[in-house]
Amino acid sequence: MLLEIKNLCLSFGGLKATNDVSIAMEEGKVYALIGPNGAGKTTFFNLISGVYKPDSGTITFDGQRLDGKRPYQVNEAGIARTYQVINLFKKMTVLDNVKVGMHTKLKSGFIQSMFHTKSQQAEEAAIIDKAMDLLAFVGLKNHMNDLAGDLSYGQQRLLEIVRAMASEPKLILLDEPAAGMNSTEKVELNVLIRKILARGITVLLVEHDMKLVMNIADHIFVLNHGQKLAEGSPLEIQNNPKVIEAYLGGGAKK
Amino acid sequence: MKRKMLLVSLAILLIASVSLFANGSSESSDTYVIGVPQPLTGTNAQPGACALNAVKVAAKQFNDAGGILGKTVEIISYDDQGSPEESVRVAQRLVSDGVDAIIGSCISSAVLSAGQIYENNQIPTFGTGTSPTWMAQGWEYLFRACQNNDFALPLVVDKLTELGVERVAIFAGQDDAAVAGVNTFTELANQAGITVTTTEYYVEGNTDFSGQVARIINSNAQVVFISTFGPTQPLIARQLRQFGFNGLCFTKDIYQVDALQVAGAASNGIAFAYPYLTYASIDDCKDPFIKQFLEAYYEMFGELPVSDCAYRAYDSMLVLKAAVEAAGTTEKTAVAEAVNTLSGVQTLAGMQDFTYGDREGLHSFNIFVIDNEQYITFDEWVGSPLYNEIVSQY
Amino acid sequence: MKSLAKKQNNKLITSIAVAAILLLLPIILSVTGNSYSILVLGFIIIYIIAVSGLDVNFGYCGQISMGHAAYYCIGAYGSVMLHHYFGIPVIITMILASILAAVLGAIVAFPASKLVFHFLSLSTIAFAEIVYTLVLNSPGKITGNAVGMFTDPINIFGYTLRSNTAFYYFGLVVCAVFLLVKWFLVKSKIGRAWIAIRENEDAAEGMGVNVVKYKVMAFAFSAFYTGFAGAMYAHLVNYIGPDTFTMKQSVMFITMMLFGGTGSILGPIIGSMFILLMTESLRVLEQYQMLVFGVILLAVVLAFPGGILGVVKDVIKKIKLKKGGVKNVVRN
Amino acid sequence: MLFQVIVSGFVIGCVYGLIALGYSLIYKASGLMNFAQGDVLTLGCFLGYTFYTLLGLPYWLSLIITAAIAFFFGMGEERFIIRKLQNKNVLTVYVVLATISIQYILQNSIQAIWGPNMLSYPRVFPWNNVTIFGVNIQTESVFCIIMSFILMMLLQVFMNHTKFGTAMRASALDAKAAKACGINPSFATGVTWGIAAALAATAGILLGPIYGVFIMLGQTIGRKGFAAAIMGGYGNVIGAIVGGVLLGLIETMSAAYWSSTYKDMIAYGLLLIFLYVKPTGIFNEKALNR
Repeated sequence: MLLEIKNLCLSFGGLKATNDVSIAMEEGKVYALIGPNGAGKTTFFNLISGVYKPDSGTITFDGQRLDGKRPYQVNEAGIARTYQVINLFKKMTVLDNVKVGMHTKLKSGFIQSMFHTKSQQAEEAAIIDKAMDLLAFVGLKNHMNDLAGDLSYGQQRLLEIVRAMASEPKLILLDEPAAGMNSTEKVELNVLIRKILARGITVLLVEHDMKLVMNIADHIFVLNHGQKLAEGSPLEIQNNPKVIEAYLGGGAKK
Repeated sequence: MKRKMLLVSLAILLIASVSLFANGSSESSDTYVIGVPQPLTGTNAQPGACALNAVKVAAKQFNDAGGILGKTVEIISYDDQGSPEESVRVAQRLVSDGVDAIIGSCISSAVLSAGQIYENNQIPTFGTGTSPTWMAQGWEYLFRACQNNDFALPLVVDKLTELGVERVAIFAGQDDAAVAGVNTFTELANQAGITVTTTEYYVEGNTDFSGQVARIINSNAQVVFISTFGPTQPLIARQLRQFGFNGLCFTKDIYQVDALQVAGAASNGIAFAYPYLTYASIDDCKDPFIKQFLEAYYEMFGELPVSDCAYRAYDSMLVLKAAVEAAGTTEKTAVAEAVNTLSGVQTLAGMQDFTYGDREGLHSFNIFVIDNEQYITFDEWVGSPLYNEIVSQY
Repeated sequence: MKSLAKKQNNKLITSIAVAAILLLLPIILSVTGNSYSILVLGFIIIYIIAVSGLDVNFGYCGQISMGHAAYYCIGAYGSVMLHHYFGIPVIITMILASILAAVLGAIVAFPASKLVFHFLSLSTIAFAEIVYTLVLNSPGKITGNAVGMFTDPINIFGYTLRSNTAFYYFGLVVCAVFLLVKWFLVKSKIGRAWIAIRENEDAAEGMGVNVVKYKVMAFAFSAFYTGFAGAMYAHLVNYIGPDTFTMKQSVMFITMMLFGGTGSILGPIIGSMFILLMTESLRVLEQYQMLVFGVILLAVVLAFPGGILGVVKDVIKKIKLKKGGVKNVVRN
Repeated sequence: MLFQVIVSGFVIGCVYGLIALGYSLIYKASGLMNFAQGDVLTLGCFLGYTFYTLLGLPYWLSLIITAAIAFFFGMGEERFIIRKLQNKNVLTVYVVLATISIQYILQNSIQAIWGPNMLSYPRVFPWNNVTIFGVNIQTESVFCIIMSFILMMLLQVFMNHTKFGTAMRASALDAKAAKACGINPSFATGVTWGIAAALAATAGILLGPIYGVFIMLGQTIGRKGFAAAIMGGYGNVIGAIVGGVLLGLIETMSAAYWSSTYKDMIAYGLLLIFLYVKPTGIFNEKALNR
């Protein structure tokens, strides 16, 4: 198992935002997390990536306990993420955005950087090639010296993904990557996620676009009211009455 | 368009400053240039501005009478803001301007930081502060034509002993002059067997001293020694009286006439040892020589000097002129040497005598006291109702 | 490729020219007998170092500090006291005092790293007030309290920098080293992490940047620079007193930094130079000096919000555009 | 003695509170910190002196005229400097720099106009002292405390129970939404700045008879007022006064019963601890990044 989450709980005040959720993920697959609005998907993401500390339960990634760790430690452990609202470093160049993504992979410390040592220079030179390679991967190579804030919306979304990939994670968390994209861009995104997978990176995405999810995911988790409602292959989920009911709204039955 | 204009004017300003850089010493044989570094803005603007004005009064008088040794007196003044950092640049600039003598500053930390520069360039300098510290550095070119608090405080302590005072509290600021006053006073009081019950400090800029006053009164002191300067004097006087302290207070140097106006009746019973007084109107002044100065000052500026720094600077000018004339030359080293031979120079503070070898001109002072919101000498005060009321406590 | 070589050539020529001017300046000035201008140059260098440090903290890492006078003070007093009480040679005390400033900076920055703008600025003001009070009322009067302390000139392996000219050359070298180190750092992984924190703290943390660590690092680094500048000041003049290290000084640092432009190498240089030359040339106005200074400052802020550096960059851009030498059309 | 110390603490605390109120209002309206606040206090003190002493107007009239002038000064400051900069979308800190330069200008033009001398303010009330619980208190001090509380109440009512006050709060929260409701947000912001300046000037004219009139009067008070505003919860009306009074009491009490030498250090030290432990202030306002 790459990621194993057991009995995860978190409450804000009296509200149980995440209630006893357990999931397990294997390497090399695309996972999706779905659920109606307010089901606690983003909270769940924030729990995995260390933004929130769980009240109880465990998160084990690659044999390492991650619950209670800070976001940067989660990133160091090999989980990278993107954000629902674009969170780029707007006044940095596209290239530098990617370089920040590589932060944890750079070995030079304060002293080496301060004195601009040979090893530090070599390392810096090396990451430029890697960053260009990544940018070429999403077709942003021509924009590498532009400011991130000057890119179009779709390009900014792509840059977010590339920035996350730069840390060479084993697992990448994509928070609504298709939000605000048109249908052409969505098709491209579909291809891109496949390509990410092909690089050996496991993908977990939160997405509202069911078409995209059913198309791309190998395995789906469904959250509702902070609890895991169901999981299974896209086909199983599509035919799960509980899921259908949750999406149609609990009021229908009464 | 506006931006462009501003940019151009900024550029002009820079060029102007560069041209300033190019100007070297403008030594000319028919002028005698006096540099006046004083705090002209901020907390100590009042004494600084008064000192500068007084120098201008003196310069006008000298020039009207044919100048110093026939040379026209010229004044260059800069704002040292009372800051040790600014004063270094001001001093170096005055040196580059080629001044023949310096009158200032009245802030002792400014004198401390600039003193070495004047010393290295052998410029006769008259400090206008009353702190003992800067004279203790042994600078050969630095003189003083006003009070050294260390010389006046023994008088205060003697008076306290005479009155039979046993317990004194101290209220003090945290500038160099104030702290020096505290140290000297404490030492003298200990020698005289007077107990210092408490020493309370305040931070520059504060206006509420109720905490300090409460401690002073709780310490059961009979007399309060106030070691402050400027706008704090009336504040502490008022707050002491407000809290019910009715005893005698001594200030380290003059309790100025503006403080008297602000504090009003709370000033009664405040005493100090000093060579002269400041006045709210010319008519109050009985000393003919000071009266003459006040009239000249009033004529030039339409107001009277509120701060006694005006007197200090004016006296420094008188001594400087006497020294140049005694030396018979404006050559700096000769002037400095001549200062040490001066005696019997008539100044606002009385006769100044530099032959003691300590580069100080004043060695005797009077004790003044305030009663009925008027200054009188301590001797005149003896026997008055307030005197009897206060002294009977001791 | 040819144009690139030419460009580099031009850069080389420019830097040689600048270096030559900077080296010859005191000689030119001393011909006119003007030791004052050399002193002012010395002060400019001190301020460039101090403000560059502050700029790392604010311009790069986004942490405001309104109490940098505290580190200036620690550098100055630290160096003087170490020399005075332990007889350590001055150049070493300067480094030790700056390290002390950096350590104290880190101690302040650690709990403060969670505070935002106004709250951070208040905590830095509070720290500066505490340092000031301590220097003014040190136990046992070890700082000389209100009387201040006299200082010795800098001594490098037996050679004493007595004149302002000697100090200027020393300062020039130190300043070059400090600016170079700053340049290396901000172009490295460290600098990128700082900018990332400034731009978006959450995202930076998500990218694996230990935000607290890097914030503390920026604060300490910045305190080191300002501390060293303080030590240089202490040994340039021969007396230091507590009155130099008040809020006024902190505000002056900020004014210089913002006037020049933040987040750059050149900004602090321009800012320190402009402000210092301006105040010095306004000195002739006596008591109206600071009033006029305020008016000019306000006019500049209104006309060029973003600092002088922004204007210089705009002008350069325009010239380049006119020449048609720029391939990329600048986005509006 | 204790009672007298407490009253003094209240007086200076109320002044801190009035300044803090100004800081809080400006923060709410424009998200800024105004360096010139303390110097507006000095300006108010000098203006009040001019009207009351030099022109011989009644005290209450001088107070109103001074507050009115300061109000327009504050509005002008916002209209012609602050908003111009904010419209250009500059970094907040550059707007703060503008207020720093206003501070230089104010402080030095006050000196240029009124001169560097300390001026005395005649007594306002015919009786010198009021006796409460057997303790003598200067009448003007009592007046200062009462006025501060009246002003705070008025402001609280104005902000929460009048249409215009609601408009001001709305435009501070969301300028676009306020506009949609027919409120002119820039006018409301201007009025906020005006009120802040008027409060500071009122504090100045209240202080004149107690402390005298001098150029540096507002410097330290301005800085302490900022500290008080943050202590109370930056942006909170009641918090500002509570923070101010608390700071005033801490100061006087620590001077009276601990150490006057380290009085400011104790006050700032407590402030630091307070900031680190409870950065939201006494009346919770958001201060942390997360």
